[in-house]
Amino acid sequence: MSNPVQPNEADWYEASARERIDGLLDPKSFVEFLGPEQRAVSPHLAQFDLTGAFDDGIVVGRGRLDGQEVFVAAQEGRFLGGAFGEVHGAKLVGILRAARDGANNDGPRAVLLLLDTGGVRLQEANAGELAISEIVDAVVKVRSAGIPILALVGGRAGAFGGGGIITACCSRIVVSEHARVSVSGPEVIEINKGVEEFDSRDRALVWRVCGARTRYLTGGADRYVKGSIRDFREAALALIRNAPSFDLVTLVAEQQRLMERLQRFGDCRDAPDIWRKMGLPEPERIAELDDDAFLAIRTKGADHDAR
Amino acid sequence: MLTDWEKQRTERRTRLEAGSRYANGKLVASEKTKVLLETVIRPGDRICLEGDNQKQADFLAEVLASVDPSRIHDLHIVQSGIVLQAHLDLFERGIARKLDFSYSGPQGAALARALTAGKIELGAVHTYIELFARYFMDLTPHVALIVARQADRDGNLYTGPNTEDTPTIVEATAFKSGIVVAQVNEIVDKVPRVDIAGDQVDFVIRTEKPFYVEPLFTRDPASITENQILMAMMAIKGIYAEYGVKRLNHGIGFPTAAIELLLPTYGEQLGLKGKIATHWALNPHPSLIPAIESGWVQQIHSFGSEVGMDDYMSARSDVYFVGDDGSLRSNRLMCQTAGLYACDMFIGSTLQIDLEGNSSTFTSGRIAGFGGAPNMGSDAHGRRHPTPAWLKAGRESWDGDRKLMRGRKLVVQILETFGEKMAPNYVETLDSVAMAEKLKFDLVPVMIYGDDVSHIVTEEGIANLLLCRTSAEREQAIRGVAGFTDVGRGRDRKAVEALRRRGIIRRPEDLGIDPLAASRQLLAARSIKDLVTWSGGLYQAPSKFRNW
Amino acid sequence: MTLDEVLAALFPAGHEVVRGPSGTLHGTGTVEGQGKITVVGIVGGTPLGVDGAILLSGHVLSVVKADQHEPIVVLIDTASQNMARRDELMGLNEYLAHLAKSLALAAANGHRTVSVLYGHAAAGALIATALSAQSLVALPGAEPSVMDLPSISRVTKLPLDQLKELSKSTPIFAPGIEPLFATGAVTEFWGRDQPFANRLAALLREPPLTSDQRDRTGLTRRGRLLARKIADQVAEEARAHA
Amino acid sequence: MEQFQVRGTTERRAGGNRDRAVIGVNASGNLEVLVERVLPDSECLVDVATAVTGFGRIWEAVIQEFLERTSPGGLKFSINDGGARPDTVTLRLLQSVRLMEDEA
Repeated sequence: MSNPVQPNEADWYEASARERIDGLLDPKSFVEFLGPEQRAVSPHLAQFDLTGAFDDGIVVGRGRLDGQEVFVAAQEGRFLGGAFGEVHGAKLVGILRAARDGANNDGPRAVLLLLDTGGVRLQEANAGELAISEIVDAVVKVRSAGIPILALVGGRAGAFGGGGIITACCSRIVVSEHARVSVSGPEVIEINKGVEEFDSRDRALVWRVCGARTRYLTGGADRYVKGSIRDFREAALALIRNAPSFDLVTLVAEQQRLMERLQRFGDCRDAPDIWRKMGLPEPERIAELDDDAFLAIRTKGADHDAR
Repeated sequence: MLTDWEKQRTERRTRLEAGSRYANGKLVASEKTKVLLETVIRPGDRICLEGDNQKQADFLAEVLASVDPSRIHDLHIVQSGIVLQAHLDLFERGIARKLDFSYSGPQGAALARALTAGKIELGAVHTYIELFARYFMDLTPHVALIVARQADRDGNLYTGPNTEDTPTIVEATAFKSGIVVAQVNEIVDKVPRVDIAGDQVDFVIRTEKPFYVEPLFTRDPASITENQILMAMMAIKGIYAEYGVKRLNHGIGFPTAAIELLLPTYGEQLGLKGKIATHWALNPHPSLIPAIESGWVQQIHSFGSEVGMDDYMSARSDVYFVGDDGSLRSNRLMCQTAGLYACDMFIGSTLQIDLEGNSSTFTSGRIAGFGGAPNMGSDAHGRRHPTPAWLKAGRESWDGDRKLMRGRKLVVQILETFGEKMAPNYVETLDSVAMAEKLKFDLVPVMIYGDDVSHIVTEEGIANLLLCRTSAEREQAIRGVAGFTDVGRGRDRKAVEALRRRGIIRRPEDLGIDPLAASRQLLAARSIKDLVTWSGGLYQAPSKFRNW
Repeated sequence: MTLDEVLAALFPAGHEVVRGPSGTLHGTGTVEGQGKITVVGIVGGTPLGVDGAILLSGHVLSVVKADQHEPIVVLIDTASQNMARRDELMGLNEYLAHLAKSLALAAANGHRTVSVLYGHAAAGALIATALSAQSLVALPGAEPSVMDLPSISRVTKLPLDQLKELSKSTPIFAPGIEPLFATGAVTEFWGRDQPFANRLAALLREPPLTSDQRDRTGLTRRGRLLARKIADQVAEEARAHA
Repeated sequence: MEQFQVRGTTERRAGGNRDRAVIGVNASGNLEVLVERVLPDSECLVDVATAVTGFGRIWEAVIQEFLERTSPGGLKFSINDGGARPDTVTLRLLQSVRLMEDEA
């Protein structure tokens, strides 16, 4: 049997934020803004006896995607869970504002957000929360200016808390199997509401509730890719060509889409309940399929222009 | 005066008759379990409450821990694993007093506390084979409380893949007038295969919940570090290849998991397929799946099973020992014997190694027990069949008359220089020495004695202890691979360089390995999901390991 | 303050507000110089879940659709987002994002948006409601938070007492109105003695900001010293590399 | 948290012509290393910030051995450490030197 796991195919989940950017963009096209040598380190961590990161856990800059100018921001999910702090958040705010300001001149063709975050960094919770709100505002303005923003999610921290909200504000969302996109983390729900409500150690359940397959099949993600960096690149290329505009028509359609979801599936407790109602074959098996078999499932969920 | 030669048989009949009041044939309703146990067990009995390395007679343990201590007390527990809270409750509640066991794992700290508090009178901590041996000598159980997947109405038991200790326990109990009580998940008309014959089983109880099995041998490839990969590369090139090790046992640590995952990649590059690691005494490690699928492995016999591996093993009966029913048959005693006499190498981790090469997993406040490692990791002096690996190891250590040279087992300790929280793994004196003093043990617990150890592998290099001729050389060889620990920094640099010139210490560069080439990209699987993919979906990973 | 007190104080000239399901409300209120404006809200300490969020965004979008450009006031006394497996299964992140986007669209289409916080609001619910309007007014009793101190203590492994001590010297993590005011989240705080109706009328008379100035406010109030500078630096480098 | 510096004198300029490189992530049991070619060829410097206190002597030994082994003249190494073990520290330092040798 030949090796089914390609040893030299760079894997999104394994890669660092910098490796993801390198593999996503055209070779050697990336230029970093406020790079690690400028040492924009969080001043708030020392009082918690924590060392910082020279980029505060997020890499921002510009580069080319198949020759097209793009802005990119990548969170490092292994540094403090990729959480939003003051500097970390402001770097993302800054690049989004620059994208909007450049919309009419030689601004980027698109913005790529490589989210990998547990949400707000609690050591600087207020600054992180506010940054998330500022990012939501800036995302909307970039989209209003006609520049698509793609969320790419497939790292170990997922996109939780404000990260989940930012994800759903983007024009298009790409996920791979390991992705989780949610607001409250399973552990938080378990601590607050008890293990009967959500057993966070039942990892299969966690992914059925928050995971990529559930999001994709119900329309919470637009593209499901296999896990290599190249797969993400190809999806990003395809999606920036036909991103929805940000206007009343889109939001009314999203309102309709989200209402219908609640009407159809609002009484479901687990993902297979939803998949059964969707008429998908063998709903109990969907979480177990390999990626190729999963991608062969034809559904309407992800196929929409309402985001 | 007439001698009564049947006291035990009479006693057995009396107890059986008393117990049968609560049974319908051999079947006992689960709510009658407590009264049954209070009837067939007597104060002072030796009890084996089946607690294996993996599967647990958890229901019977809970019930036994809830019996009336005024009726049942002073029990002597003789079982391999002290793993469940209920096992310790027996002593806390005064139901049991004496303990002879082998492995404690997760209860190591609680066990140490109970010993210090005087709740337990400890016989000894054994290796598996050693305890099993004593079942047939001086620790024969009066009552065995065992566990299986299925039973029929005649008491025939099907254990499923986790056969483990059951045949050994039942052999010792049933043929010495003891009483055997089994908890099972299901009663069926006909069991798929008979692991334990019905005439050796007295009572059967169906439980509400399936018995507990811990996935002990699943190592998530995502947690393997670059340095563990470096150590694995050194071991493959510097030991497996050099000695041509074909028959072996692996411990359960991450460095050995890294070796398993490097066979189809790095091992392939070195052209070693078919030349090393073909026959195994090994639990069904999921991390060996890529090597099996790549055709490296000819045969594996297992001590126990592993959660999620059932379908995979059924579909790979050329490799595993599988019954006619299609499921794995494991057996701890047989596999331990295979490891002791038929393996040319044991390689595994430990928690501490001293300057003589003695190792221990007893660190302060934890009595972890031994399990099988001391047997796997010892040179069996009863061995008489030669293999090239065994002979080469023998040659390296032999100083006497070549005509009568005997071979040697390779016993390799693979252990990074520092452990959790920067605790040094290489020490002047094992923690177990102080612990033995404090708890007044007659014997200091040692996992593997230094004179059995042939090699030590750290991220700094390999120390070949076979080639050392004096204790001073051994000490410097160990210091010379102990990195930046106090022990490592205390090395005599000149002596270490001399050992290096003699090939006693070998660094990565001495083996032609670039430390910067030790990349996770070399792993045949980098996640549990990759293992599922390799298995073609046959491996069903336990939920706690999923990230999908 | 109770909801009725808040409504009476904000709209002494009258209001028609009805309670909906899931703690929501919607209707109109009369403000001097503006006439009838739109009022929506989530009240009664109800956690914001998918059901409440979709109702609120529905109200906001129908106001935008009507194209009258009147101001929208969002009344808030909620909790955190609804912590429930079912809400996450439905995709709560999309519902909260959709609400935030709807409020942003309203603002972009000429509706002056003001959120009025008079009770709790935390975490994701705080983002999707209070922080998603152009101005955030805090009334007496407002208790905004990102995360409570015991939870922060659990995650950061710092003892609660030490956190309390630390929060005296920095507004960067502690819950409550004062730290959030200092960091620039809160536009105005109206004390009990203030004429709410007049303040609201005055706020609505001000021309709306076209850009997000909260980081500048945080700098002025010395509660968030770095955010503006960092964002500007990144934007400058982006322009320099264009 | 603890911060300290180790200085060294070197025989030669470190190879390659990259100005700077960054490798690793400050995570539990791991570290990030930022290398900059900012010093005279005869000097090198390692600047450490570590979350774990009390292991200064081991750090010193690890860094001294690294400097002897590689003689990275002209390089300044800045480390944010999340409690990495010495073997990981050595590995990241070696990797960072290798990165500087790549073409710019």
